[in-house]
Amino acid sequence: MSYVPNTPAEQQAMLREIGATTIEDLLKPIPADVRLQRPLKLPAALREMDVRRLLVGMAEQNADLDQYISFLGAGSYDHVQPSIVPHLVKRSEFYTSYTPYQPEYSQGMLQATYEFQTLVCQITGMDVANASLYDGSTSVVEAALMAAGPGGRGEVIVSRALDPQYRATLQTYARTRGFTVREIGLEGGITSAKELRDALNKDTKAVIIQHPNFFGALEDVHAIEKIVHETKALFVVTITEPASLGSLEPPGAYGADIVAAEGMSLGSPIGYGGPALGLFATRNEFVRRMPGRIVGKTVDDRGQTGYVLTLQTREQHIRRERATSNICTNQELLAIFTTVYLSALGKQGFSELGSQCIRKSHYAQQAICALPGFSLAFDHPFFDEFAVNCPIPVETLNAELRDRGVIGGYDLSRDYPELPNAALFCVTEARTREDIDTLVTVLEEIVGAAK
Amino acid sequence: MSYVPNTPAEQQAMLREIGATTIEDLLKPIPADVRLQRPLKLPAALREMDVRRLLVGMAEQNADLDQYISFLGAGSYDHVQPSIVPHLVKRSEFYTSYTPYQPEYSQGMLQATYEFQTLVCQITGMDVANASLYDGSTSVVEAALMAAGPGGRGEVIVSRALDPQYRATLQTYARTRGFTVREIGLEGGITSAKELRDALNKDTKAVIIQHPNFFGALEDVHAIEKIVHETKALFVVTITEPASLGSLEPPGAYGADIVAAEGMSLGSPIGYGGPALGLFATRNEFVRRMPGRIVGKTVDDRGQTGYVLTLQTREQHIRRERATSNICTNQELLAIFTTVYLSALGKQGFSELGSQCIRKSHYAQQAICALPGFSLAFDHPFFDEFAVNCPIPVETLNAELRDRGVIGGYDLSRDYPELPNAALFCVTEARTREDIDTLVTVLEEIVGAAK
Amino acid sequence: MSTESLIFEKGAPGRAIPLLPALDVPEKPLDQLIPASYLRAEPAPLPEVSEIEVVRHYTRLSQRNFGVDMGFYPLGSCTMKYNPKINEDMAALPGFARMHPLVDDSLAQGAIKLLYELEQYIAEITGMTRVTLQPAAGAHGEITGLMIIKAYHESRGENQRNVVLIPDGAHGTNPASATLADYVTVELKSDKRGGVDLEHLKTTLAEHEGRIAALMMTNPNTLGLFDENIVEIARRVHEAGGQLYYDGANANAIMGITRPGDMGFDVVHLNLHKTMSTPHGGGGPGAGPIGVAKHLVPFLPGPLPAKDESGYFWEDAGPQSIGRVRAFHGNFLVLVRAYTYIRTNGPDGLRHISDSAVLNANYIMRGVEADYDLPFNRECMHEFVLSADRQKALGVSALDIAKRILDFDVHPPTVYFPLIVHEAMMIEPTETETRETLDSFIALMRQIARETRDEPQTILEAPHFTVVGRLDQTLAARKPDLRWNPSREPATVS
Amino acid sequence: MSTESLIFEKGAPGRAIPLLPALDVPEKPLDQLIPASYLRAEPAPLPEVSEIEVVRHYTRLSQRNFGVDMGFYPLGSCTMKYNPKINEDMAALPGFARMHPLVDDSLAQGAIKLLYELEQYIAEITGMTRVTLQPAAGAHGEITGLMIIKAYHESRGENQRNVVLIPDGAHGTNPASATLADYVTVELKSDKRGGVDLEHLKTTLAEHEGRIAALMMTNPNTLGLFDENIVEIARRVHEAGGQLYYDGANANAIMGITRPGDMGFDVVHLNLHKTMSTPHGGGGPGAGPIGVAKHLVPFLPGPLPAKDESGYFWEDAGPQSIGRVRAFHGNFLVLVRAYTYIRTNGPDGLRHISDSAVLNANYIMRGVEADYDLPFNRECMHEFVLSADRQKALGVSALDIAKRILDFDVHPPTVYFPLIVHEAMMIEPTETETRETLDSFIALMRQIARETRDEPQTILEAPHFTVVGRLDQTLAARKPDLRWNPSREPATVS
Ligand SMILES: Cc1ncc(COP(=O)(O)O)c(C=O)c1O
Ligand SMILES: Cc1ncc(COP(=O)(O)O)c(C=O)c1O
Repeated sequence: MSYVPNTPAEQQAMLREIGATTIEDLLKPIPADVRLQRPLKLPAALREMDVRRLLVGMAEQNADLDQYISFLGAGSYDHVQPSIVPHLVKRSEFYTSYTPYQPEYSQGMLQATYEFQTLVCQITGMDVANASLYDGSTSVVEAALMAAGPGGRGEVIVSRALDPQYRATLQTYARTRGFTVREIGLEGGITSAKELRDALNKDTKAVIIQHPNFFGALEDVHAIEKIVHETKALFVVTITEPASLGSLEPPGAYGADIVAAEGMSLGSPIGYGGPALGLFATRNEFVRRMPGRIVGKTVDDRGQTGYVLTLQTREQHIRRERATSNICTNQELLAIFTTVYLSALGKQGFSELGSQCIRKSHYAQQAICALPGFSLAFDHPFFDEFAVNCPIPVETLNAELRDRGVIGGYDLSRDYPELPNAALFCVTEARTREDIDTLVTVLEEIVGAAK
Repeated sequence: MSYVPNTPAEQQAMLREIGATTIEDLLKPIPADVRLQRPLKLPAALREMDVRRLLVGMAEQNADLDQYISFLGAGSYDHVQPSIVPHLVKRSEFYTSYTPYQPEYSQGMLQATYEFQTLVCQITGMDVANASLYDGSTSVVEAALMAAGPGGRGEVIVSRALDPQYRATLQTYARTRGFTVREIGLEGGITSAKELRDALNKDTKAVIIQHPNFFGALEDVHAIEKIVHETKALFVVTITEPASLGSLEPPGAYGADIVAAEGMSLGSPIGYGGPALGLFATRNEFVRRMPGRIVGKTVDDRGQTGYVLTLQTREQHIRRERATSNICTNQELLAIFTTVYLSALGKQGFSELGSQCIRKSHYAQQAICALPGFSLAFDHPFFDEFAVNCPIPVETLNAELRDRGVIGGYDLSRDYPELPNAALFCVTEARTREDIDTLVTVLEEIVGAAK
Repeated sequence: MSTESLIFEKGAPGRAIPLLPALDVPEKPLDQLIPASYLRAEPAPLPEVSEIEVVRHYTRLSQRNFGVDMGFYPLGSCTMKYNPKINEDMAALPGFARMHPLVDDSLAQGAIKLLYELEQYIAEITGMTRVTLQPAAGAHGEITGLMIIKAYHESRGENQRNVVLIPDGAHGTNPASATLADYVTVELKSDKRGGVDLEHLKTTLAEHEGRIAALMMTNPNTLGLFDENIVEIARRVHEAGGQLYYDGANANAIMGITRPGDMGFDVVHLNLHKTMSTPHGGGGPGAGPIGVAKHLVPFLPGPLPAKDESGYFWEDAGPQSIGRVRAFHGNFLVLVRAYTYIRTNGPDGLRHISDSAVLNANYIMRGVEADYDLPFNRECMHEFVLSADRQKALGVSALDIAKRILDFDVHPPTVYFPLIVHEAMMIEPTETETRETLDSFIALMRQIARETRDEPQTILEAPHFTVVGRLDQTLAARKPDLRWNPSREPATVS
Repeated sequence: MSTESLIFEKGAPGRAIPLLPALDVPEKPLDQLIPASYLRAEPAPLPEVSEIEVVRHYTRLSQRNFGVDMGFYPLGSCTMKYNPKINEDMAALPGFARMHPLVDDSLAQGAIKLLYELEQYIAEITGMTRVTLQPAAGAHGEITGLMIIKAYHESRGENQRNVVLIPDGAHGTNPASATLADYVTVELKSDKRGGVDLEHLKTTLAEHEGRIAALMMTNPNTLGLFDENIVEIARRVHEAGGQLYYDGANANAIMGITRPGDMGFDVVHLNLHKTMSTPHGGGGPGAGPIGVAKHLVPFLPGPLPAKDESGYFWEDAGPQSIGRVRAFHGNFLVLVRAYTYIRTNGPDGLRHISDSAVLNANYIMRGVEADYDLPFNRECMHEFVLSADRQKALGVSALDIAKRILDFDVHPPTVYFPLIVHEAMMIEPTETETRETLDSFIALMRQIARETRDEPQTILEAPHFTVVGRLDQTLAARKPDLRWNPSREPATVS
């Protein structure tokens, strides 16, 4: 089907009006030798109901988190989405609008974004935040670039407990941009303070750690901060599980210079990992070096409060090759998801979010580790994820779980050969006690049968 | 959970402000002996996610029409709902508003209703329509009441091929109101013209037929009209399958005085039969006798076009015991579903709707009746439903179909003992050829196995 | 905001949105399938528009409408509370929204269970024995209840009972329903406290001795006042052989506090679109289930949801049933919302709702009483009625005040109802409003009272900021223009 | 419409919406589970609001925003076409929206198949060999493409290539991306026909001999003009050892008509949020997949969707891959929308889209050319650029004209871009607009031209009917107020 309203007859009339006979007349500037001389080789058009049937069929071939009981986290977290969130965000005034370059027509989006920036500051304890970046991994990249400065050289230190996909992404950019990424190792599941101290040098532009880290473990952030700030390097804190901010000390309180985080689990659909939501917050002194769009409050010619895109001279459409970043389209609508979500959860709800995750994950951890053959891989405080050494290979275990409608923990051996049998279980408030008990029963069954 | 925003502390402060101490102080007028001295015996409150789980679980215990291949019609029809329809109708400006008694705040709803009235006229060929009644069956009741007039006595003739539930509803009201309902029999699946002629008498206030009738068969509407209008009785045409108006001659063209129809299949969800949408249209001369709300066009004090509720002196809130009907709340939002649906389908689409139903149902009928043991119950033109005599009891047949994911035709023996083995199959544009072929294959299988 | 033309004035010949699935059976000529004489000569003259036109048109129309989601809506007697979004989501689940009403009970276990339980919840909330969920709205409940009462009297050979007593403050549906049930309406006067005048009740009962079929009333009544004499009223009507019908439009005041059944009512309807917050949808759909006392159970319409060891099923009504009052099972998706709402709130939540609704109403009443007449100055329940008599004397009517309120993103109260109060303004804040909203409404009402004295013209010319100004109702009724007509207004599409 | 305060200024201490499920495991003290030193001292200072407050606030904010669903949005370079609702529905299916990105491939067969096929469709539409769907937007595609180009040159030992040529009309992301890739940008001049100046290209290539890494360009370019010399340009750049990057922001002009691959480009991005109508969401999310020619395939980021006899799976990238450019699989739900759109339109539909987009742009161009300067007067493609130079001479700037347009429920064109046109106004109607809309826009532009002459003040004071007037941008940048702060503005809640 077609969304072109004008009929062939109308198009003919329009052509006539402008002195043309066919649309081909308008395409004259295109040289014949680059014209496509055949139709595109694509499946024929489908009508709405037929396309719906097709897509519904494809969707049914995927495991959705309402049908499977999932304990996967590892960078993507299943939290409850309150009903009002999509009802409000999916109002077409929001999602069919463009970047708010005409503020008089965009006060809704602009004000909501100003609120978003504030909310990000409120949960992270930072001074200032931008209007979003692509995702957590590219937020980390932007943090490194900001730390490296316009020259873009030098070295960035990352913890081996930073999400492997984030490390990979950073490597990709570093290689092109020309800075070095040095990885420091772990000690008992958290970043080695000793290695960090040894690695720091005068070229170190930033130290990037994740908290809670990829294993769910809580880093010794105060100690790290002290070490980092003995140098001129910036202390970058990455968060992939922002629900942790409901309970954990915020990075602003322990001296982070930049928070580069993934925010999609705060109200947006999990959507096979995307669209995601890069959060980026920093201290006031860095505001003019921040990447990405920023909304500011101002007044109009009638004296009313209003909101505009501001500090645009940092951005590519003004500063071009000297911009702080090349980002243009960001993840605005997801920022609105998060804005409505955090507002709705509010002070009590966000705090409860954190504590429910802690309580449920610890309930699960204790039950799992009470099973013969299962034990914590690291004896370290964690938020809602924990690595467990399993008596059989995680791949085998997970295949068995799958057959029973359960999606098991992430197989850490995929990224950490040093952890050949460890599964990373994640338990949020979205899992019920019954879900957890089912997991434990089923694990017992599987391992029993394997003997 | 609770939707009361004010906290206990705030409520205390408010009480103080008005000189009360507790809410009990405000409840003093209620005599102690009628006070409920215990909490209500209801299940304890659930939080949103928990109530969601509960309801999702209950919903999954029902057969939904996307999971089963259904050939049920018999008064409720499964048509395609275009995606834009719910997107537009579910805008909260529409569904969280009340009856538009303050027109300045309700122009959206009022204008859409004016469009609805027009669209109902356009598809039925009638002069004027109201803003909706409860459902098709109560529309028929209102038609009878309107025909009977304020006195409310006399006789109403109905065809035995009028939906049995409609006949039952009419009987209920007639008994209370004090008019007689006389049923006339069938000849080859349609209303007997002879019986009709014999039944008509000076007390006959209305003749009510359904077209297509309950068996899907097309009535000889011109002949009936002539017979009816030889008397003073009003000719009431009932339509339960409004998609038929895409292809069939409209009642306005064959002399109907009132059209009393069910409109929910025009864009509203099928929803286990409700909320439904009573359509009511008539001729200009009856406008001041019409039941229900009506929107009219007018001008405002600035000379602009605007819309208001009008002819309210017919209605209960003005005329009280002398109102034309007791209806107040109607089915407004469903009228908007239909408005958007008919506008979107438009001239071509609505015509295509009718012809697709005809072609698919006839394709199915021919394939089914080609199976040994199956034959048309009546040899009469039909729209998208047809009665088939089956070689085994319909109940047995349907139970077998169910096990194979198919919902079979309606068992006519439930209402028509004279049709002990007839199933009423309905095939709309929402069934694919593959669906139909599956039905035929499965029918063959079942009947083969039964031998 | 600019005006919006009619959908019929949009589009152009030949425009269409191919929304149906592609035809996948042979495209035989229609007249080979159905004789041409049955077919339309021409397609129905519907709009010819593109998708973007439809989307913009109805989006813009929505923006010309005000709902609870936009702001305060203290429309008395209508209980315009917040409509929870979760209820909308539950009603949209395919397992509810995509069910055919005639499927075998084995394929509808979740739905019948829901209705079975909802019936029980409503019975408990109202204090009645059993409930029918068929009625589509309050007025439909009323006529259903009266039909039951009539069948009951007839079953006792008391066919002569033809009088229904209705207080003078009653809603119009009450007398209209009585007429529809072929009853004669007799009006009961209100006394000075705003309740049923007991003396008048007595004399009326005496006057119509042997012919009393029923009394219909709300309690709290339409003044928002609880009639303390309810037990005596009930006793007297029962003694006179009448039945008591409870119009539940005001049930938001009483959940968990008192029950119509305990007050002595024999039939009760609830407007679920009010009390249980299934949204009002711009005028509907609602649901008006009725509960009845034990002696009336045999007369209920059927079928009713039932349960045995093998599961849930629809049970046909018995021989005394009045029969169906509509096709199928009631406004099912509305009932799903009500069920969700009751489960979400639970017993304490429902009680808290009523408590809070009462508090909010009293709070506003006390905030505005200095500036407006309060004909019945005592504790109100969930709503109260002011009179603008004082303002009227200065040339400003209740209608004018309503129009002025429109200037402030607030929906006006119900005006000119109940009929027994001059220049009535009926204010029902509901429990879902914040204290800030109540305070700003009080401030607004006071401001308008001031304006009445200081600058009445501002009020008389209101509203100033709405998409249209005051509309000519007389013209609309005198020259009814009830549909668009191509001949009168050609769709001028270039 | 009145103003709307911030969410932080609403609510009251203690208000909360208990949205999470009830806790069903033992409620142990947190510090028994995690040492207190890791925990927050205080809850995050988030709003304390009720559900109705949140709903009303964001509903009202939405009403203070303009989108394609409200009206015409001819914002050049942005392709603000109608966003089909079916695409939104498909992206909301639980089988897509509720998928974890790390599930085993066996549990993601539908998703991987969709991405596998979408990759093929994009390859076919652009004329490239393979595609990565990872980039989140156009600019992300650009940097990804440049990283690939860089890796390619390095694989051939040509590390010295560090110059990227960019036409002077290019979008800001192009040079910004080049910098990010550690390249030096050299600007190419446009010639009188609005295309790349061939002479300048030649001299620039010569000047930077051996150091040319790439040329980035759009075609049609940002003037909406198709550069007829594209084959020669490509040949010359290739001869100089450079690669050609196609910025696909303007691909709505060319689907089924011509393909970047056939023009000689080596890397191409598409902005799916433009061409494929996945909505722009007020600024994002988008998707910027890139396609590459055969020789660049080994450098693509991975993993890529693949297929064998046992089904679909994610295939790791080879040793030459640049590596990931983000976590997970791209903006998946955006890709679902694009897939739906392509399947809905089919090959003929996509071609018809581009044809119609070109027609609509030319139609407006011819309608307004008498009143405004048209710096390049020849057939345009899907958009064109006017200059308000003539109006500027009378004291009315392109910005003023944009502000005046706001008074008519129409979104203004892009202004002041491209930089090479004075007082530029870039108009892109898209294919989804009716002739009536185009005609009324032409009439509006003419009216404004008239007003410029007759009543410039009306324009200079515009907008008149928006919720806010012109905003003080200078103040915003000079004294940045980028977040609400309790100390500065206490939430005055009574
Ligand atoms: C007091 C009263 N009774 C009855 C009704 C009628 O209810 P419904 O509109 O649901 O038919 C109303 C509706 O406004 C009412 O306020
Ligand atoms: C010509 C051109 N190139 C590149 C871009 C950047 O694309 P994106 O915003 O998707 O990053 C744009 C966006 O407006 C554009 O118009």
